[in-house]
Amino acid sequence: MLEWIFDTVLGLSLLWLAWRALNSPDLFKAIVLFISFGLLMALIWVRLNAPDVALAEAAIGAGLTGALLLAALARLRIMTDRNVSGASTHLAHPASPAQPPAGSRFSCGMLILLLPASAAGISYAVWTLPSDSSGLSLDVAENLGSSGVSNPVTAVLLNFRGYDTMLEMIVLLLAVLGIWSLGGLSPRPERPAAAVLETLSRFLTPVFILAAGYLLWVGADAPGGAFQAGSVLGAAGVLLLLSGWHPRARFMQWPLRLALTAGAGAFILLGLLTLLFEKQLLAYPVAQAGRMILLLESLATVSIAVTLAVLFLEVSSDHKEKVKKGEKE
Amino acid sequence: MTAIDYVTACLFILGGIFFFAGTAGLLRFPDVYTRLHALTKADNVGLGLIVAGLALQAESWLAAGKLLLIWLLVLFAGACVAHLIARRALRKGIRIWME
Amino acid sequence: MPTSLMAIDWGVIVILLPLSGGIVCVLWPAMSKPAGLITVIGVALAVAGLGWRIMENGAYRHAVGGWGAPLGIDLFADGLSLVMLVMTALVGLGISFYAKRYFSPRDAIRFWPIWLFLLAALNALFLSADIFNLYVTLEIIGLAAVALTALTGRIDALGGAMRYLLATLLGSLAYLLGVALLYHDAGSVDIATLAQRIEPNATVWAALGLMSTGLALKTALFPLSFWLPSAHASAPVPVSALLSALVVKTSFYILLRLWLEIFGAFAEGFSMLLGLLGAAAILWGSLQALRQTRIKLLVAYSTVAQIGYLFLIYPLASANNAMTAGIAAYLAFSHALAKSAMFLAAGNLMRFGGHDRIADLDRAVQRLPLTVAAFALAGVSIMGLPPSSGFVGKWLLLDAAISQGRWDLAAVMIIGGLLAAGYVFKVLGYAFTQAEAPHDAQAVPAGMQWAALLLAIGAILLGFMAPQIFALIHPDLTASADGAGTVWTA
Amino acid sequence: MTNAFLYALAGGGLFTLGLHALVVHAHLLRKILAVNIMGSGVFLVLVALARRSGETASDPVPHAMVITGIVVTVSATALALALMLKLAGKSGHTVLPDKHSD
Repeated sequence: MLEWIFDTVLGLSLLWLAWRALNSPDLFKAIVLFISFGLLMALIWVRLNAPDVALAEAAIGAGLTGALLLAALARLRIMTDRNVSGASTHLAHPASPAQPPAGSRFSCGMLILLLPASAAGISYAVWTLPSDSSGLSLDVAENLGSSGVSNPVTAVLLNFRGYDTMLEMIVLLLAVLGIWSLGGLSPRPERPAAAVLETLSRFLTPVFILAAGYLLWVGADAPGGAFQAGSVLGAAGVLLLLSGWHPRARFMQWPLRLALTAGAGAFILLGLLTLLFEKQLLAYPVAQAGRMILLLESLATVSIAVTLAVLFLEVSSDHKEKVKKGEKE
Repeated sequence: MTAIDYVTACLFILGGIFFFAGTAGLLRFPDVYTRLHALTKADNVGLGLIVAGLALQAESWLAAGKLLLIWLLVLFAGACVAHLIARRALRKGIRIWME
Repeated sequence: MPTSLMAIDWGVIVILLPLSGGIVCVLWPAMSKPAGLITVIGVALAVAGLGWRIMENGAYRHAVGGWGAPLGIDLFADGLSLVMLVMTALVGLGISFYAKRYFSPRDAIRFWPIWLFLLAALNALFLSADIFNLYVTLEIIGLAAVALTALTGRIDALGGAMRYLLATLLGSLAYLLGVALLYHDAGSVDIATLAQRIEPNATVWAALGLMSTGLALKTALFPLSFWLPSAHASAPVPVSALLSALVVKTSFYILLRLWLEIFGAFAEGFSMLLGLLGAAAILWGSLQALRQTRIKLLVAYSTVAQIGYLFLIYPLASANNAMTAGIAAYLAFSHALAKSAMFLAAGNLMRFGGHDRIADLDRAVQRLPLTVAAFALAGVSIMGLPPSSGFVGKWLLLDAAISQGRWDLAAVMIIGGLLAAGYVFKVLGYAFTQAEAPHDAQAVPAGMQWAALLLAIGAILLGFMAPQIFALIHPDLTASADGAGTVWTA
Repeated sequence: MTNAFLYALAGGGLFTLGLHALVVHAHLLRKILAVNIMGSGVFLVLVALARRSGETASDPVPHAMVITGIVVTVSATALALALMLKLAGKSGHTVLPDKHSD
């Protein structure tokens, strides 16, 4: 009974937070509410016995996404201050919530009509599911022994469905390439950071690195792994960037590109090797599986961390110069 | 329930009271500085009590050590962030509430 | 052929090669163009190798990681996948050679890695037999397509890309929710396993609705096509061609695959709805295309209309899987060739005139005969005139509609053809006449003209290849083997 | 019938809330938030339903899928934010431009 009450309260507060995050008039408030929403999600993942997801959600879903959103909002506000005249004063403020453009109003109307129906449909579909399916958990348990790791989630991510993870590394890389194709790297404006922030980042960076290494190592048989470790390391990068550190220009060329592609490249190379020797894409020999997974995960961690930090750097960096350059074209 | 369980329960309840007080302060205090004060001070103690309660239940010294580490990190981060928020608020010219 | 070639697993190469090429482009940006071209040619050869293997040994299956479905992910290719892969390889080749001349060095560095990753994801999608893996490939395709759309950085491109990104994310999420429901209903994400286990119940219906809606949004089926014209018209020309020719086909292919293997057995009423929307798309898209004054918007709206033809398959051929797959793949292939040729030709006309106003084309036919010929040949296929592939595909559809007594759909197809003739001749007409204010013309590299013309010729030649295409597809499907053959020869 | 169903239903609710916000709000930042919340809803359905039979051992496959999904979502969010900033810098608006403005 107590569990039911607890879960109901948690579920309802999740919905309430989502509603507030989506509809509170102040964008800053909305983002902060969204971050709390992410943390509540992490709590719910723990409730659902999914600690790996909880770690990923807290670090990426709430932490890094939140940082990205706040950085973007800050950029919008700076743009607003810069062009005080004209229409752009409301960039960061939803003062003109504005009707959707007339062209899509028809489809908007249709969607709003469909909303209650779809909500009811999804709920009914969820409600009537037979409660006896165990999914693939039995298959996973049966083959866990030959996967090279004992954490089933890592086994699925890096071995049983490692091909998905390979493509996933490409998704991360594409996000960076996509943002670069919008206008390349531009130097971050020099901003004196608070002394405390500097101390904080100086003290925390080794802790972050230690925690990332721990998560990576422990991921083989306990909650953790490349994505969690990478996002913790990425968070360290974000903190360093926030405290005014910026990488030297020579690191921004090929060392950066190497780090970005390390994970995907390792997957592809290993894929080619396994194809050559095992006749099967990403089929690790059982004796070597543990080592190969650790190698893949280490390189993936580097890539994930650097990618996330670069994404933050790009969203938070000054786009003023690029805009000027763009106008000349 | 053993005696240790009772101690843990007491620590949890005490911690809960501190969290409640901190949240009440966040909601009811008049300006950003006093709110920060309530939040950091009360929550740090609350978390400390909860961590102490959990540490009593921990299976090994290592687990208890990790719990303690979490508390220290939260203390550190909380203090820094509270400072940063207060600094920013001062820069923005938010007045300190005086009765 | 030597046995050493037989031993190579071409299906995996088709995916790994463009991925490696993309990585090389990221690591050595200066090498982007040659690396990209070599990769695209290599992919075309690998697809040929895979095709040869499929024709020798039948359908291709590769258990990634050696686990096999349902625990692992399977790569799977039958005739339908093969036709799609060949389509991707050929159109990709044509567009790559066009892009080689089109982009400035600065843009080329940005274009090639993203295009190679997009190519890898297209191949991976057509080779996938796993609905969650399909979601990941869809996301790669979506992000890559959006990034390519925004490449110019102009306001209209940025707006189009933003709208496209939100639409494609919404579509993916609806699809993923459907995947979640199917997984929990049947305990697998492998299409073949699902096909055995799925029984129609409320959950399956909800999954069907969500997945179809999400995929229809990504395919830009009317009225979910609101995002397409702005994105396809504002992107750089080779990208527009890629989006219209290949990217919208991916979500259509998934829907078709799900329909053939899983949902088709029980969702007849729903296929009626898809058919009606397809008919509406033909009429609305064609009318909009006719109204446009800018050439790329015209071609983009033509895509909306031509997508409608693809969806007419659902109500017409739901009885016969082989015929459905055959006609759908054939129409998609035909449209991919014709529409890429049309966009590339439109790009040449725009570069030559320095503008995109149809009314000011100013005797393009004399100055760019190859390009105008490409546009005209592509137009022949889009209109559905013999002997083009567009004619064969639409004739098969028309035949099915008439034999099933669906005069309403037959009428829509004929009206759609007439409207298509209207908008194609609108462009051609202005290309023959002198503009009121004659202007200087800029040179268009011959490579760009030939790329467009060769694709257009491909669209015509495909008309003569129909028996081969249908022979490729139907032996692998369960339905009666003679269905497609008789219909096609009729 | 277990309380995991509650979370699956909440997931469905989040999906609908997000869809609603995606349609009615014009500001791009809100649309991006809405997509994120819809994603969380889908992930919740995916994981919660795996626990509906109430067994202690949970199915790791949906967990892995959700981790994949979270990473995809953050990539898409970053690209969307960069596009939004670029668009705002050029056009001075943070809403989608009218479709047919040239």
